[in-house]
Amino acid sequence: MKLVIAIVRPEKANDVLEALYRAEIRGVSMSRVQGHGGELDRVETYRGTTVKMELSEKVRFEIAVSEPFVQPTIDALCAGARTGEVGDGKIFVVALERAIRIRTGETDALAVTPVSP
Amino acid sequence: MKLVIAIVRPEKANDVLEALYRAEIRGVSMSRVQGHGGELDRVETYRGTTVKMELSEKVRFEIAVSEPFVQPTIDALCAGARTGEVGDGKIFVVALERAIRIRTGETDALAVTPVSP
Amino acid sequence: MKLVIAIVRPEKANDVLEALYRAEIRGVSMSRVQGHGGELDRVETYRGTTVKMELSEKVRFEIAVSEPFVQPTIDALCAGARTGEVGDGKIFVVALERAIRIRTGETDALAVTPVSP
Amino acid sequence: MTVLPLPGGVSAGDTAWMLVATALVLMMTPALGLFYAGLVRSKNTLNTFMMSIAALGVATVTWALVGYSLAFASGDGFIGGLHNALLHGVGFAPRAGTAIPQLLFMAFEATFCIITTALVSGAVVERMRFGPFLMFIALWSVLVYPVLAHWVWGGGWLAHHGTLDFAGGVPVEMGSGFSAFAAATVVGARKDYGRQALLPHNAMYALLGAGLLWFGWFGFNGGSGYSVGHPSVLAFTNTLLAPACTLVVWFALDAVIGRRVTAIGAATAIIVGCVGITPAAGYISPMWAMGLGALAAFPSYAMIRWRPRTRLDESLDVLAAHGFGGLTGILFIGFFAQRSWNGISSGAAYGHPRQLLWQVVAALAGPAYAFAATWILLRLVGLMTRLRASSGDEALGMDVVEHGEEAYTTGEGAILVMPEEHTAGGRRY
Amino acid sequence: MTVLPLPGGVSAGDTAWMLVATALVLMMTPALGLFYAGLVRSKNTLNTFMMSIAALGVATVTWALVGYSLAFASGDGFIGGLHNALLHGVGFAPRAGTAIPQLLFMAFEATFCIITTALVSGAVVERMRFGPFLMFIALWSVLVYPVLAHWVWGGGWLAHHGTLDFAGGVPVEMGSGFSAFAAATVVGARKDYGRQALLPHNAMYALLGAGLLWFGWFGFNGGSGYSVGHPSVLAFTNTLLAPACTLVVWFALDAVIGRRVTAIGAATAIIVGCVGITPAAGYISPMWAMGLGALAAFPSYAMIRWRPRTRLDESLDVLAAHGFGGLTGILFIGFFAQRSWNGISSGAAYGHPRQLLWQVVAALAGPAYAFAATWILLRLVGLMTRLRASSGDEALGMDVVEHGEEAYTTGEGAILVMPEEHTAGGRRY
Amino acid sequence: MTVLPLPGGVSAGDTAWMLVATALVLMMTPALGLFYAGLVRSKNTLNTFMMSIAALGVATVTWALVGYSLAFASGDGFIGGLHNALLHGVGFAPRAGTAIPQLLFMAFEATFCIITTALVSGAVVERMRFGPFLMFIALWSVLVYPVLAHWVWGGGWLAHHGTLDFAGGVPVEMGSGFSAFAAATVVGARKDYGRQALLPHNAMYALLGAGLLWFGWFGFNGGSGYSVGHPSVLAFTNTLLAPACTLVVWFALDAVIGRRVTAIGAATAIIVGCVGITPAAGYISPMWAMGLGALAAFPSYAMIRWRPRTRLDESLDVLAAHGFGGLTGILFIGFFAQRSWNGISSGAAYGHPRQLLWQVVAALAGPAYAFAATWILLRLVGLMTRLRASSGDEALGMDVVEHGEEAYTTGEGAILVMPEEHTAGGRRY
Ligand SMILES: Nc1ncnc2c1ncn2[C@@H]1O[C@H](COP(=O)(O)OP(=O)(O)O)[C@@H](O)[C@H]1O
Ligand SMILES: Nc1ncnc2c1ncn2[C@@H]1O[C@H](COP(=O)(O)OP(=O)(O)O)[C@@H](O)[C@H]1O
Ligand SMILES: Nc1ncnc2c1ncn2[C@@H]1O[C@H](COP(=O)(O)OP(=O)(O)O)[C@@H](O)[C@H]1O
Repeated sequence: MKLVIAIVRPEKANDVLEALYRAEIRGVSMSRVQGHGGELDRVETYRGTTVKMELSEKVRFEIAVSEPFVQPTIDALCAGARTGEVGDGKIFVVALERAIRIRTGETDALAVTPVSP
Repeated sequence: MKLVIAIVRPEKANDVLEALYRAEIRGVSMSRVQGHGGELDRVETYRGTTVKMELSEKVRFEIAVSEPFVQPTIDALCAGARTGEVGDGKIFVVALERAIRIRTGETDALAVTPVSP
Repeated sequence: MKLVIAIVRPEKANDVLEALYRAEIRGVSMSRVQGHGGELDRVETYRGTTVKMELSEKVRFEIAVSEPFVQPTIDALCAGARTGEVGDGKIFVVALERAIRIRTGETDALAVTPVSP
Repeated sequence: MTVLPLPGGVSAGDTAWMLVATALVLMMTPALGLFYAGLVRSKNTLNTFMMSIAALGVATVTWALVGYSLAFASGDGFIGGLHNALLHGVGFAPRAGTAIPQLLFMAFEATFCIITTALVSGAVVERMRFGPFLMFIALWSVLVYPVLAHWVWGGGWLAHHGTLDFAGGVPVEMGSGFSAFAAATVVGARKDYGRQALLPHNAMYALLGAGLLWFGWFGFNGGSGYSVGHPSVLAFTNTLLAPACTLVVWFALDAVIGRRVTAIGAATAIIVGCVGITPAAGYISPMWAMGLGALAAFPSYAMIRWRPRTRLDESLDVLAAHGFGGLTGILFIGFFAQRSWNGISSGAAYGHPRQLLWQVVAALAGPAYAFAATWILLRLVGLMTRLRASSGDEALGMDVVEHGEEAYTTGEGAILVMPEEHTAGGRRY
Repeated sequence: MTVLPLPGGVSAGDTAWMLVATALVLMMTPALGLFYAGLVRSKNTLNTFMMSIAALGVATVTWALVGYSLAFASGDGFIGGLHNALLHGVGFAPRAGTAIPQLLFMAFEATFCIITTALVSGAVVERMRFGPFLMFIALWSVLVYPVLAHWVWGGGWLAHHGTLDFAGGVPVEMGSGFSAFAAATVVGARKDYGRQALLPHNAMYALLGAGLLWFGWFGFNGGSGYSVGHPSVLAFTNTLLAPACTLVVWFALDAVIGRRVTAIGAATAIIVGCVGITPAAGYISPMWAMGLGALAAFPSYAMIRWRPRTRLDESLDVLAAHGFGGLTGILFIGFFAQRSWNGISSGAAYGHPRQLLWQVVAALAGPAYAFAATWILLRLVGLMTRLRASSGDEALGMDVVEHGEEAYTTGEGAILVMPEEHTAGGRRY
Repeated sequence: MTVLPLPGGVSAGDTAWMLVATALVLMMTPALGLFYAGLVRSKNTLNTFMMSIAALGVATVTWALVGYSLAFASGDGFIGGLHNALLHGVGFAPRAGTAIPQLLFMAFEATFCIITTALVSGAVVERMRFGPFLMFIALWSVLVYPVLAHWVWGGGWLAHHGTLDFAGGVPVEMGSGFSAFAAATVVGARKDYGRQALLPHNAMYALLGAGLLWFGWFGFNGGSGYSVGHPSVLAFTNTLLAPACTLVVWFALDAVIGRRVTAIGAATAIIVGCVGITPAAGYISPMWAMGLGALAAFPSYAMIRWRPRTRLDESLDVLAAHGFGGLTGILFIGFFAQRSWNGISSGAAYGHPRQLLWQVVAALAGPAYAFAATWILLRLVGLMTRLRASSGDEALGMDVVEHGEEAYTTGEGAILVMPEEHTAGGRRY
């Protein structure tokens, strides 16, 4: 199992969710982050105070998947998030030792495949 | 050492904190996330616009623990977060190579056991 | 490659960013979290309701770096975040199996070094 | 000077002021919605505000249909008649005893019924279902408020015996406070009450709301003289002085007892001060008004600290702020009213103890009726439908459950439903 | 009583009320900015509010320079003359037909031009560039609003034929609504419109904004009689009754059709109700006002549900709320105006069918002119400069792109630019 | 028409308007709290708002006790006497020179003292401890504001020499601006000032706050004629025209110098425009008012851009907006006042250079006294207790440290403290 972490543009979040959905990745957690990378800084002014904004809004996905789903997940993320402009973001893959579904105590592969309603 | 990541219901966050406290896990970081899993989507309407809300509010815990504490942490998380309804969330365990306490530079086991005031 | 995670004081966030910048670590993601550790709880009162606030505001950095950059990153984080008071925070290092730059599909080392504008 | 002819007995100056006063009091209800919404958790923000909006709709309609008539049409000592129902006979001719058109008088009084109805919602936020709430306020605005208003202003038995209530200590303040008490008892506590901390999600709403309420209260008290004459000017000025003193005393109490001066405490103090002076505004001297403002802080402060330790989840402390504040003001009149200032009657301290007697009677009868009537009405509604949301829904939050909306959305994870699916989607839910 | 001598023909009472009414209507524009800002995504919050602020600046200036004169100076049936341009001859002497100084009359009418101009922005939020928007409103506030105002209030052809429009069904409501329609057509839809869900980021702004707008509307309608006489008192009271009924009906429609009573729906209902009664406020009986309030809910509700399924991204539904609401009110007068209440004229239902005729004419001519003129003006501006932001900028958000600010900042990642770099920084950008 | 008899010399129309004006000015203080709270970081939101709330409590009480008397009771050229202390002799009889009850006059002037006191807080937000702040404003509202008010309105030396100040250029605007200057000097800069970017956390508060302040300013300037006569109507209208011009000019300056029209700039422009016209409102023609509005933008704009590059952390630019704006207005009168409009006196441009002289004197004396007196008072308070929070507390934020609250809480991590532990908890802290 792997834990796939992706940082994407907020305006692409819904496209990513859709791509994941189509790839049948059902379980995901998402949060807002701010990121710095190759993007240009923005200059903002508040009364007499001028600032360089080094961070831009991003959305972070965290997805635990069993081996067979790793590549599909990455593909879905790229498909949903790519615009080709600097700032599209990154995907990080980390080894996942254990996964537990709190509701049932099921572990690992079982835990990461949500029940369908 | 392990990094234990847990996604739980927001309304359970305090119960989880309490459970962790009792299990003598003192150091934790927490953040708000939105998650999608087996839960039913909500339908919401804003004027003429009707939407399916695929994400529900969750809280994410991140806890670095030394080996002996891994199981107690998981148990505490389950104890605090379980309701038995779909949507209780997940626990993910990742191997932690190093941990450093910024204040002192202490590393590893030492770093993850907070000083008691 | 490693994924370096750091929890620091919000008021130190900008110092950390500066330190990272000087160490030539260009790519970082950041988010607000709440943490509990050795800090004293705050007591707050809302009308008749008195509460102990067990969590304090922190900022979480997530930085993917190639091996040679691991130590510089850690040093920069410590340099930027340390005050010497309880509550300075932690650094966690996790092994990173793969990194992908969404825009280009580049992987690993390449992926984590942003283009300079 | 020239003034366009107005129908006999109507004063241009009085009318000008009463138009403004009416608008000010109407504005108080959204301000209250803001104040209340700040004191609940974010998942219940809209539902809380909507309870005030609901009062703006429902209570205005019931008032025009029958409420006004039941309160102000001549009737018996208990309740008014129906000859002004459907605004029959309510026109441009001045309301007896005033120099303003009855139509305007009716509108002014309508705003009182609206906000009083909205005030009661503070007791049941975060758990009561919206449907039953609508039924409840429809009944309450017809059977509770107008009765109390009739007693003191519509020629009812208290008015007849000389109870003094300038701007609504009985119908508005004690009326809402003790109705809230009853409502909290019937609806019951929030599921996590007393177990978890249920905190205000936005103290800024509470502060701004309190500021706007104070602003509106100048119309509320200042307009209750229906003119620009002495009583109004006195009431208006006292509405500035009294809450300021309450604020200062509250600061002191907070500093001494709570160790810190709190912002939500300050917002509360403003309300309590305005409430305290409400019944007495046009009857006591400015200096006594300052005294009353200072005094009113104590009972409400004590109640607000004590109540959360009980099982009574009267969530936004309407009883403490309005019930107790109104009570303090009503009784204060009995002691310190001064004919030299109000031209009508004096209190015990100025040689007229009987006044105190009838203030005490009002302070007993008003709360009793409000509590009993509300308790019965809610029980009745409870027989027809479930009053409160399931604990699952309560956990999810009333905004999503009752209104299908969130107060603060980021579009993430929101998938547009197209017309066709739409209805499907709707149905499926 | 004593009243300081006022110049012949000026009434103290009327003046007092009109001062307040003017302030109330001015307050409506920031309230509208709040209302609108709540309905857009957070990255466009400030830009949306700034469009209303811009109207406060630009439209006030154009009004003082020429707008007032074009609307109210005697001219031909289509437009007024220029002899009041630069406020020439606008002083303390009463405006003909009123008992208030012309200076005050001018200020009161200015606030109408301001808010109408601001209303139009609802059609183009989240995508139109700020510069072109400023040009547009400068032209619009001179060439569109004053013309429509002249038609019904400045001695124009509609006034001449007896069209009744108490507080602005033609110039304000239909004027803004159909101009918004045209603006949305010219500027085009937001890039993600119809593809993604574009949700209100803060429903509390919408609720509070609606509450403050209702508050201001008492000055808007109540002041349109320019006095404290019958028409004003009637208009004022109807402004309380009608929106309350709209609210109740909207609740019902939401419950039945949408399955849930929504908060943003309620905020919308308040606006629709106020809009509906605007033209009729001083002409119909309180009971008919309640009827109109109830009736006005239907066309707007239907339009608001239907419009998003079309390609017309008239983003904040100005056409549905103001265009349709105003239309309903204008026509309603034609049926139910009552001379016994307004002292001027009756509608078809009371034996005067001709009235209906001229209401229908107004309901055709007003929208036609507003739509056509706005369409042409925007095309012209479009020839000079790009009307809308690039899709990249639209994605980034108008606040950062157009104003270099964010509505809600945490200082993180904000590096102070020192004077020297500063200009550099600036230049580099 | 009939008007209920009022005591000799009281005008119904004037009283009606002054009741409203007073309520409007009172509303300005919470509006200011909102405006200021939006300009600070979220961790200091409540503390910033509370400084305005504190003024509502403290300054009202000090005003009733002695402030009013020191300002308006006859005394010497420097300060008034004490015979109106404790509101002695302040009743329904008209205040000399007006046709409104003195009680109302006192209330109206009280609201001026309140907001001026609150304005000063802008200089010390985010670092000054709340206790010392309370002591400071108690002293300031007795020893600084009333003195300046006496000079221009209470028969003081400036009034005696004919300085014109319609609504408070000296006591309110320059008084608060230069007091803020002194306060910033004594309290010192925030620990991260000039090192880190300290950004406004909610620009929407600033925009809404500015809108509500403008609304209130109509009562502020429009009420300063104490009547509905010419001066009030003129002042009222100018309060619409001048800020609109400031806004337009500010847009231009922002576009040219800052490259983008900013929202916080717009909010600031509204304030600056209202400030600029304040002293001149009832004395200059509408066209000159537009000129003054345009002109007033420049000095304030320049100061606001320049100040942050200095070490002077006058955090919310009270000096730039109010000090400079008031100064501009006071001097402007000296040139462009017109007897033909104000019936009192003309400025240099209309053949009366002496007027300019006394405007200049006021523009020197007012600031000098405000700065010096404030500097001394704060030093004195500083001798008694620490004025500012420790840098650790400053980092944590004043809301938690001074008030034990957060503006925006999610209940997470909040453990309910039960009565028993409670006091314990409290004690331990
Ligand atoms: N090394 C990194 N570690 C963590 N997050 C990163 C890293 N590099 C980039 N990011 C995140 O990805 C976002 C986009 O990266 P950037 O380099 O700007 O664009 P691109 O990937 O298209 O070159 C950044 O804003 C940041 O949030
Ligand atoms: N594979 C996954 N990766 C990351 N987060 C997940 C994953 N599966 C579920 N989650 C998180 O757990 C939450 C609950 O999971 P869900 O499957 O709905 O309930 P349950 O675990 O009871 O079946 C989701 O909302 C999401 O935040
Ligand atoms: N074991 C842990 N796992 C995750 N986060 C932790 C852990 N220990 C501490 N933290 C984070 O670090 C912050 C500071 O830690 P704390 O122990 O209070 O200070 P110090 O590191 O100076 O002893 C905490 O608020 C929490 O957010």
